[in-house]
Amino acid sequence: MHNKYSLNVNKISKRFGRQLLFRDISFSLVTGDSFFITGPNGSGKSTMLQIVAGLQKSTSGDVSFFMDEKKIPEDERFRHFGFASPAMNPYDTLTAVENIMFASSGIKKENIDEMLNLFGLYPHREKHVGIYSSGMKQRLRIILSMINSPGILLLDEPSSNLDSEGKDIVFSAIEKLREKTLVIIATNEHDEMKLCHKGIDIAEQNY
Amino acid sequence: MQSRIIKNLRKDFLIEFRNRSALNISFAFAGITTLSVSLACGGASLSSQVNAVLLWVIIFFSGMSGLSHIFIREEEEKTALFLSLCSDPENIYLSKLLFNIILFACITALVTPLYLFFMQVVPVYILYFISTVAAGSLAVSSITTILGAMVAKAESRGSLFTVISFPVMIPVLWISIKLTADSIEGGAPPEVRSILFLLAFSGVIISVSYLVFKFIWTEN
Amino acid sequence: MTSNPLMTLMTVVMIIWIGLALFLYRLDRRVSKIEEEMNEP
Amino acid sequence: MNIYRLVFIFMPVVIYMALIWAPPAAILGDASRILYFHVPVAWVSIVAFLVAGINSIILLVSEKNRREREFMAHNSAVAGMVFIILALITGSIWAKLSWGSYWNWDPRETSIVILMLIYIAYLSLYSSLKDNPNRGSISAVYLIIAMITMPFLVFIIPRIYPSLHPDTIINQERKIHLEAAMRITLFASIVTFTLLYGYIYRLMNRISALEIKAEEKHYDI
Repeated sequence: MHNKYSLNVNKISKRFGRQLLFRDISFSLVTGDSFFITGPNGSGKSTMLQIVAGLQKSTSGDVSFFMDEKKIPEDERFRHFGFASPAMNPYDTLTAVENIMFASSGIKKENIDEMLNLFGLYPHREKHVGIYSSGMKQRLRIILSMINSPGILLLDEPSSNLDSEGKDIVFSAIEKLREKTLVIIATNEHDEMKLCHKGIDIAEQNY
Repeated sequence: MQSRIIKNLRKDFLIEFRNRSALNISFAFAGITTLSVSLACGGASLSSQVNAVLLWVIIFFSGMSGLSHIFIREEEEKTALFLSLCSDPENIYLSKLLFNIILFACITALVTPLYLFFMQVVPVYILYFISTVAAGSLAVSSITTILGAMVAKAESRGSLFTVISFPVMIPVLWISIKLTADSIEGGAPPEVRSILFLLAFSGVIISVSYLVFKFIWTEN
Repeated sequence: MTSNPLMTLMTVVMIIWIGLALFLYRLDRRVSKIEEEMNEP
Repeated sequence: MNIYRLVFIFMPVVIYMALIWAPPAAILGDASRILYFHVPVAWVSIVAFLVAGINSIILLVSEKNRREREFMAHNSAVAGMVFIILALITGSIWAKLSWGSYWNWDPRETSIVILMLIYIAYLSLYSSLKDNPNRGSISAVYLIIAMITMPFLVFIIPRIYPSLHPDTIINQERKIHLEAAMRITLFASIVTFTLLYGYIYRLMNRISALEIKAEEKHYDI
């Protein structure tokens, strides 16, 4: 799936009741760009990522996705991006394979096993996700976001709860697909920010 | 489109049958209510009107105990976000609707024979009776699906589901009770027109819910 | 005049209405005042 | 000036017409004058329900000023709730006068009760969605679904009614014969009560608009 994606975020702001999270944030990216969003806790990193993904509406401003210069309608967007965040829980009573089969569309069994192997979850693939450790669940989340090889990858703190080995696996996986994917990472960790060419700090943008 | 609905449906069935607590509660509730009602009546032979009313009260409240769980589980286990990423609202609605219809068909299939057996009721027009109960239970499950989606988003769930379902359910309950009473008594000949009314009502509710479900499901 | 029950009933209802009307009108006045104040900050 | 303020002039006139000017009814005499209050109040509660429903449809269809629509639908429902309770009280008094019992599941009484159940359900759903950002659209959807049920009810009540109602009612024709003067009074009363509803509804809308404006004064976007 090597079409050229571009993403245009135009002056988005978000307010919860009286509390203003961020204001007039704009950036535009194309396939191959890796972009980080950083900022202190509670500055709205995850909220912004969800707004970009279309899972939440922004108070003002708009986000538009383009595939080969063609605008993707709002309700079609979810087919074109992968998303992983601590707020996204796979089904505990299903096994890892069942979760992946559910999330993926038309992926052959071998690719799934290969992915599980890559992320070190192959031995646990038939166990219920409910008994997974937080680190294993986080690896599964990353797999779920990448399984359909989406054109746009949105990751919210991808290496949270991961051990060093887990981090290496995740970073090399991101490294591998950077050329043909538009990646956005919301994080506070330096080694995750180093993965990206450029990015913004919400705290600075506001004032 | 179909494959996504089937995938959702398979997932829901897998989960519901893995931890069967919710299913067991719904079936247990239906069974216990039927038995306790017939026990309370103590073998008294009731008029077909009262029988019809009792049967539909049991069916309605069995629905109230089981038909919102499919949405509430997604909210409680916070898997709603993951589901929104894998499927668009329309397919989510259709798969949840099918699940509710199948689940409620089983519950009604448990309650009705149990009721007939314990209350020694033999409807005169058997086929008419069965088609009324089937059409009625289809209407009940199609209305409660969209209302279950609403209640799942609310905080204090408790009996909110019953409070908001009952007024919308009144036309269905009324028609079903009248037809069931006629079919048991055998007085009036079978009125296919009324059964078509029940199906039409479910059809209207399903099509409107299909259009407006995304306003309930996606945050804004 | 007072012997006719309808007359007494009417006067009672009229008094209730006048009380309600005054209350509503005062509310209306206060809302208009706030509206002006809000519109010219 | 909003025309609803006419209610301050019309209402006293209607009170006079209803209680003094209009001739007493044939069978029930002066007691039937409650009709001039019961019928308009019941009519207004249905109007309030429709206004809430239309606001809900507009809320879902048009993207702009959703919060105002949400409050307008809620205001109309609250006003409707007050009027439906009044309709119920005056209705049962009316039933007592003309049929001897406060409640006997007459078709009109039943539809009033069902409408009240819908109001109760809407208001409890609305309050239990308190801090959900999606509250407006979810309660709007409920109103729309409830509105779909209403026409079905209108077909069913006459068909179902004979078999459900145990005994025959006392006076056969429900509507007492209305002479011209009575019809004018009833019409004037309906117009006035609709103006009263409009006045209250508009006043509540102005207040909720101010509330939204006050909330948004705190931030610049």
